[in-house]
Amino acid sequence: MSDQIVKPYGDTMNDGRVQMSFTLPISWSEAADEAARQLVAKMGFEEVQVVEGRAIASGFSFFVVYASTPHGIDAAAIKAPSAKAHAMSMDDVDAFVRERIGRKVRVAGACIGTDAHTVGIDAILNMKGYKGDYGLERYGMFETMNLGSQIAVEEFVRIARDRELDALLASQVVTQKGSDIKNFTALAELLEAEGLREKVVLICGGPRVTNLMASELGYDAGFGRGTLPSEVAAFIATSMEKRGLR
Amino acid sequence: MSDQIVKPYGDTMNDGRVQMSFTLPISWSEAADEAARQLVAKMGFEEVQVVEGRAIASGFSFFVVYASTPHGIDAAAIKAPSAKAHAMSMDDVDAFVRERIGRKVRVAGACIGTDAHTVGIDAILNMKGYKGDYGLERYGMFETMNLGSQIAVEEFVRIARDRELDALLASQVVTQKGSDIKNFTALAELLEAEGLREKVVLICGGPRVTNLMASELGYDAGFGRGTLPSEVAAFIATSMEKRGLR
Amino acid sequence: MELRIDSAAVHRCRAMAQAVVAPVEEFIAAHSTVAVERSVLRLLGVDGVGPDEIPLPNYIVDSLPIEQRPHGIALPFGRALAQTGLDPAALAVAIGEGRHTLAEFDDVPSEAARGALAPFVAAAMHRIAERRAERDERLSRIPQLEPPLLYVIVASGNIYEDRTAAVAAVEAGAQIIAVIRSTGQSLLDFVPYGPTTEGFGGTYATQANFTIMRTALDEISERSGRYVMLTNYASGLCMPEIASMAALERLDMLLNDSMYGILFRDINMKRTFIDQHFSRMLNACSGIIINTGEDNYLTTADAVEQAPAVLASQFINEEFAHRAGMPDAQIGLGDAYEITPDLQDGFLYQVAQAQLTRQIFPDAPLKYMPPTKHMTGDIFKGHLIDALFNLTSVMTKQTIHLCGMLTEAIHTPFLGDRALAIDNAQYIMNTARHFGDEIEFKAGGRIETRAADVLSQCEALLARVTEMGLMRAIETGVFADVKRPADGGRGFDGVFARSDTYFNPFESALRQAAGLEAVR
Amino acid sequence: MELRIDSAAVHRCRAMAQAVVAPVEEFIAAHSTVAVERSVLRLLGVDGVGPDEIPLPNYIVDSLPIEQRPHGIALPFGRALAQTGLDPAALAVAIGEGRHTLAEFDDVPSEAARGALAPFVAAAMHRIAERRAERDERLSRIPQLEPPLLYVIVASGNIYEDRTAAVAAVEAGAQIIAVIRSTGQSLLDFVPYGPTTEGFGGTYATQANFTIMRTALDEISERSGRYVMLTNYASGLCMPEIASMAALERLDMLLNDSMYGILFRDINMKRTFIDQHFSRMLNACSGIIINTGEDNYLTTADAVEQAPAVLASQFINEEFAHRAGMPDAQIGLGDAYEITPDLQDGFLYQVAQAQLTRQIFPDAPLKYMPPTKHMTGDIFKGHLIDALFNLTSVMTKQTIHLCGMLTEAIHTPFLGDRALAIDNAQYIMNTARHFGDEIEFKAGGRIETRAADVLSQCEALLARVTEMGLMRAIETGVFADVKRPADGGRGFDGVFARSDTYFNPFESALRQAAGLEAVR
Ligand code: B12
Ligand code: B12
Ligand SMILES: Cc1ncc(COP(=O)(O)O)c(C=O)c1O
Ligand SMILES: Cc1ncc(COP(=O)(O)O)c(C=O)c1O
Repeated sequence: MSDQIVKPYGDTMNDGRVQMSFTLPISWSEAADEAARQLVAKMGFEEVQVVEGRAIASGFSFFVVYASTPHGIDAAAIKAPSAKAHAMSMDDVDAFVRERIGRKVRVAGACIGTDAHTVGIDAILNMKGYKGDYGLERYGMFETMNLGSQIAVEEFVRIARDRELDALLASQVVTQKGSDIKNFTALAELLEAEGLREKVVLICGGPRVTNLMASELGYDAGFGRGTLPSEVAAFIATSMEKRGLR
Repeated sequence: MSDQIVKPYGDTMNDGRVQMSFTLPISWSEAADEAARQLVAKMGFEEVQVVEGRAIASGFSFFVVYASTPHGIDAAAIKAPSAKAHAMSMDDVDAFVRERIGRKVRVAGACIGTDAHTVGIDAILNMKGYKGDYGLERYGMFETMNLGSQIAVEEFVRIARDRELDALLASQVVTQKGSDIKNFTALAELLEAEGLREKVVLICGGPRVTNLMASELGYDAGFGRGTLPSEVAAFIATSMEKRGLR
Repeated sequence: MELRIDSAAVHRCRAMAQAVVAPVEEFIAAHSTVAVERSVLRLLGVDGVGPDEIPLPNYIVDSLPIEQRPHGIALPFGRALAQTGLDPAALAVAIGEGRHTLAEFDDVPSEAARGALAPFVAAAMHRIAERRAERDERLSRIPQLEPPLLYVIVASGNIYEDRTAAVAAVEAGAQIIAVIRSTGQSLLDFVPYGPTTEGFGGTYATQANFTIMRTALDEISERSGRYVMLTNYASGLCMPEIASMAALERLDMLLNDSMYGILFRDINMKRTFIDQHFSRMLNACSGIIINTGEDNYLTTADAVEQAPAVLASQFINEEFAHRAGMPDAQIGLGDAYEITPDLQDGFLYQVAQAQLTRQIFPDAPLKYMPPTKHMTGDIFKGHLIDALFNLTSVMTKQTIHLCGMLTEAIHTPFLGDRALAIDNAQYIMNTARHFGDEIEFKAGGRIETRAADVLSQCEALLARVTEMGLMRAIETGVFADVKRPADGGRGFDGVFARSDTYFNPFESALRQAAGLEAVR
Repeated sequence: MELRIDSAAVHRCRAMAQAVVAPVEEFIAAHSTVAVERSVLRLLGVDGVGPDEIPLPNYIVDSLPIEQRPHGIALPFGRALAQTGLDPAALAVAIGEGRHTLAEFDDVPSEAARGALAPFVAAAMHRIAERRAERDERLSRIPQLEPPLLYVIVASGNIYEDRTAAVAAVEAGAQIIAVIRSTGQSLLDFVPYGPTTEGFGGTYATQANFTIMRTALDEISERSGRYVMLTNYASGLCMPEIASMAALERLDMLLNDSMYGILFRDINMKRTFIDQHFSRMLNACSGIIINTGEDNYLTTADAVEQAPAVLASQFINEEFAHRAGMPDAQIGLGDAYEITPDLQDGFLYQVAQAQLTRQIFPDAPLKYMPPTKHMTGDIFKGHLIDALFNLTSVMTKQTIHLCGMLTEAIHTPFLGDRALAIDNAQYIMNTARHFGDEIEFKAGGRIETRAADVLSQCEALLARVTEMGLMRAIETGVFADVKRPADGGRGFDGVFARSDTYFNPFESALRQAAGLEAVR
């Protein structure tokens, strides 16, 4: 094993210890504990310890297991650059836009599809901002629209065309049955089909979003949990400059 | 998949959902989350969601993951009979011994090896008992010795011979570095070597003990967490009767 | 454990809530909505779907020419009953199949219509009373455990998986089961029909689904020797219809708020006020406990700042409920444990708020909602926040206790999550059972001061609302920073002014049952 | 948040503890042990190992003919110093290598021996004072955060993995690090030597390991801007030796109990009493806070029943400590959160006990141990029990707070477990920081009644002990139901009566430093 490969760490390098819990649809008995042990062994774990097993309802048992995985990962080789690379304050961003773009940037954000979780996108857009970091509405060089919740992608694209948006911010919080991926993909494809994709900075966000996933979906950036407005603003500004969107 | 095969149950039959947590010896970044995701995928899980990832120290990150396992287990086929099968009260056991054995049963218990965790074996032996269930010392038809802690297996076997014990109760609570298995095995082998194995009921116990493991180690029974004294007494009495140890 | 609170201020707040609600009630008395009318049909016995799967109550109300709406659906339907001799269910099917139209019977005298309706109205009222009596009988035979009553949600989208989950939760110790509705049902202007297995983040509220769950819960109630309550949502565009279905299916609780739909679902305010009133009269009569939605102020905005708005809304909800004939014992006012876990002494603030609510509404079965907004993927931390919520609840003697899930930020609850959540509540509430009885608050300390601040800010807020009037206050964004125009939002087209001959037989029956004065 | 307690009863308990300890102190003054003598050598500068890896202090003390032991090791060693002109370290090596024996120097006059010892005694006392001053300087420059001080253990068996774990824990917020010792070290009648990487359930306490950890913690203290304390165990057969090593390596705390070894390790009681006394004089002088072991009563027997024994032991430990010249600020009396989680109102009992201890020993840096016995493989439940322990600690203002691990029933802590444990404590102690300041106990309620019961039962227990004498009481099983004969148990052969010419230069120096009267 190369020394770049890392394994889970319990109390000793490379011990591979992992904690697990799950429910099985079987009644509890000592045999159920053994079933849990064999199941985890089948998953490829070693030194499996079923440390808790008990009935939580008739026909259902709950287990807590500790076990060692033989697998490791070359963490250093993983490429997943963050969209948050550029740390800039609100004033820095405004100055940057003023100098390098030379005009106000037009941004709109929305919860797309049937998603009504606006708190996250509001945190990015509203004056008040998030954790002491002002939202985009407060930026002197941004013209910010908050379209709110349950915005169909068609509607969002129409607004992008009508208002000549520079940046689109799409939020998805509900992820059940892959609805987030579906909606994000639909937005990117429709923009492409309408010939608008090259003209805008396309950004997605939400608690389960990663920048890597965003780029796989054809977005310029993706922002996950704990995002601050200034991180998004900095990305928009630098990316417009880089792509010559003036 | 046969319908005997069960998989972990999140909120729908066969969804295979499992919760995991572990530490990786790497600094946190979005790439670390991705490393965790890929690692869990390498373990063979599907629909991997890294729901929490954060630095817990320089060079260490902690993750919480939900994922689906494709593996299932035929729980009904698992044979792991419990040693607790015979439910008898103290009075039942005493009556049983009086009638079927016809004399007092000689029992000794000990924490073997360097283990000093006597609370568990005391719970089985002491008058007072455990969770309202009296200990073996209180049984009219048992002659009970509590040898205490850190008893070498040689010592235990010597006492078994000298006192003509009918049943040996060995306890192991510390399991680090497999010390429990080592000590249990040594006891079973020494009894065999001394020609005593056939003459005694050999029982082990401790929080990580299972009856299955006990039988693999050549014990008559193994008792795990939550054992009550009467369960052990019932096993000793019925097993002596079955084996004709009179 | 009592806070010294300014009871004169509480008194003033109640008086202001009365002043706020009185003009709205006048407005309500002069109007009705399509949902109220559909609910009348449902109570008469109309159910099922007609052409294009349109529920018959919708089909029939929509078939009424718009200029006839102001008189209400009861008289036209009663005319048809009188003339055809059919019972309401059969008549509805006949209309759905095009075999009759309401217009055919325009000439039948009102008196005949009223006469034809009377036995069905009486039957419905009798049925409601029966179901209520049935609940009382069960509750006295297999009573629930002491509050806080553990309440969990099921939300798989499939009523049969929900049933499995509900039974498992009851075995683990749950005393109340809520079936979360599918996303967006609150915006449907009809109630779906039949058992459903495909919902999104929840399961459709249908009468068939109510029956399936009620049956399963009755069965497990008997097995476990404790009555298990069933909860659903009389919120959104079908408040009164769901309230009538719930009455007939013996649900025990309904989410039902006088302003939630307006603020958080952009439903027209007039529609909401009218609908909540009729639905609450029904709930009052059915013995159903309502759960109000003040927790939503705390999840959408800062919980420390929104505390006065929560209290103000509780006063308003209380007043609306009283005016619908609802006794305090059925008014489950909402609150939630939503202050950020990072705030120093946040726990003290939560205790202050919970105890304040407890003392101001001593007879209300308070509904205490768990931490949600600040829950993260760190399930271990989340379990702790839930533990302090559980502690606060038992200390301050909350009544209806929604168990927090350690996976709140991740997915709708797994079966195992629910078991851990119930374990958490049971452990904390047992080990600290009488803690609240054994302590007192330091006079003028942080906890009392916080409670006093919340109360006085609430008073100021209510004063502003009294001055402007409730509708205007909502228009200007006084609540939750949300502005809603009086004639905007969804469902406004279903609101209409009553004519002089408007007739709703259940209105009078319900008012009478509740001991309220007759309208006009 | 004050309990109304019977201060006269507290007064009587203290008086009884004095009466119990006084005769034991007389016994101590007339005896010494091999461990005390080895400790004298260590303080003089003897270290390292001789033949068969036997530590030189052991080798030299054991080389003294048994009939000479009553005079102590100092004079014979001093004679050799005087005659050889070597320093203690070099002399010890020479003896170890067989180049000298103590017997060679029998004729050297005592005065010369005393003279030769004096500068090394002074140097040792100076060194101890210096290390203490160094701690004071660091603490004033980079002070710790407010108590409860978060304390975690490291226990990998390998001092280098322990170091990694310790640094990680400090980064997460730990203020005190304890290196748990390898199983069975307490029963070794010598202190292992050098850095060690193979321990069992813990890491050997050696001077080299102390240095490695102290260096790492000093470094991270500077980086994090808070002084981090280091803890080990002066328990077992080498109490005084570990206390001297700890003084020299600037440890900040030591587990050290006047009865723990007797009851829970079957170490001879006389040996223990003598050893604890000398080790405590050293600790007093080094500014080291001791941690007593009352928590062990609660893990081995029922926690509700053992509460009075815990309190009695605290009084006795306090009295022993005072007689070793230890100020209250260094007496870290032990207690633990060990009541079964299934007991209704168990939390109230825990609060009662913790607050009672806090009030009776207002200046002691109380050491509060986490739940262990009732922790199970259900880590989720375990995390909650730890949370209520954390809450009790911050409410009752405990000082030294051992963080409970959610994996207590499973393995010695993983790095991630420690992070979760610290998170737990930080969350609870921040969100409920001033909760204890804001509440009062109801007079005569469950909490006060429990506290009063514990105190009165403790008084009864101490009365029994006073009557019998401490040694007899232990023989008859008054404490923890464990019976130990006065002349049984391990290490009894290392106890001896002092002759009239017994000399221990550190005893006088330490007594003087502590302002105690000279012996005899
Ligand atoms: C508040 C809340 C609600 C409120 C929403 C109010 C509102 N106006 O937003 C109400 C009560 C209305 C609600 C309703 C529902 N909810 Co909800 N809700 C939550 C809750 C508790 C908090 C979400 C939140 O506000 N987080 C705080 C914000 C600040 O965090 P955030 O969204 O992650 O945003 C940050 C980043 O992600 C990022 N970000 C987010 N978007 C974007 C976009 C861009 C462009 C960028 C750059 C960054 C960015 O920046 C933000 C700041 O850092 C979560 C549980 C939880 N703790 O997460 C459940 C949760 C999200 N809800 C859930 C569900 C199922 C529902 C319902 C379907 C339930 C139902 N059947 O009624 C409905 C659906 C409504 C709908 N149509 O979407 C589930 C989703 C499950 C899943 N994974 O799919 C959750 C996880 C709860 C649960 N365990 O069941 N909910
Ligand atoms: C109390 C305790 C101690 C006490 C023991 C006092 C005593 N006289 O027993 C003291 C403080 C002395 C102690 C010391 C140590 N302990 Co310890 N201790 C515990 C603790 C907290 C509780 C154990 C207990 O009493 N459980 C209650 C009893 C009733 O349960 P039980 O033992 O499972 O017994 C039941 C069944 O298993 C069964 N059973 C048990 N034995 C037998 C035998 C038979 C024949 C039968 C039929 C049934 C049976 O019946 C019982 C009743 O149902 C556990 C953590 C935990 N919560 O489990 C750690 C724990 C066991 N200790 C541990 C360690 C590492 C140590 C030390 C090495 C620490 C150190 N470096 O000093 C020392 C080692 C001492 C030694 N030489 O063994 C680890 C073990 C890790 C591992 N898996 O190997 C644990 C898990 C803590 C931890 N997380 O680090 N410990
Ligand atoms: C009063 C009330 N109704 C309904 C709901 C559920 O949301 P929906 O509007 O999607 O039915 C809530 C949720 O918080 C609520 O508080
Ligand atoms: C005072 C004291 N010393 C020592 C120990 C550690 O055990 P050991 O005797 O194995 O060193 C404890 C543990 O609880 C203790 O309380």
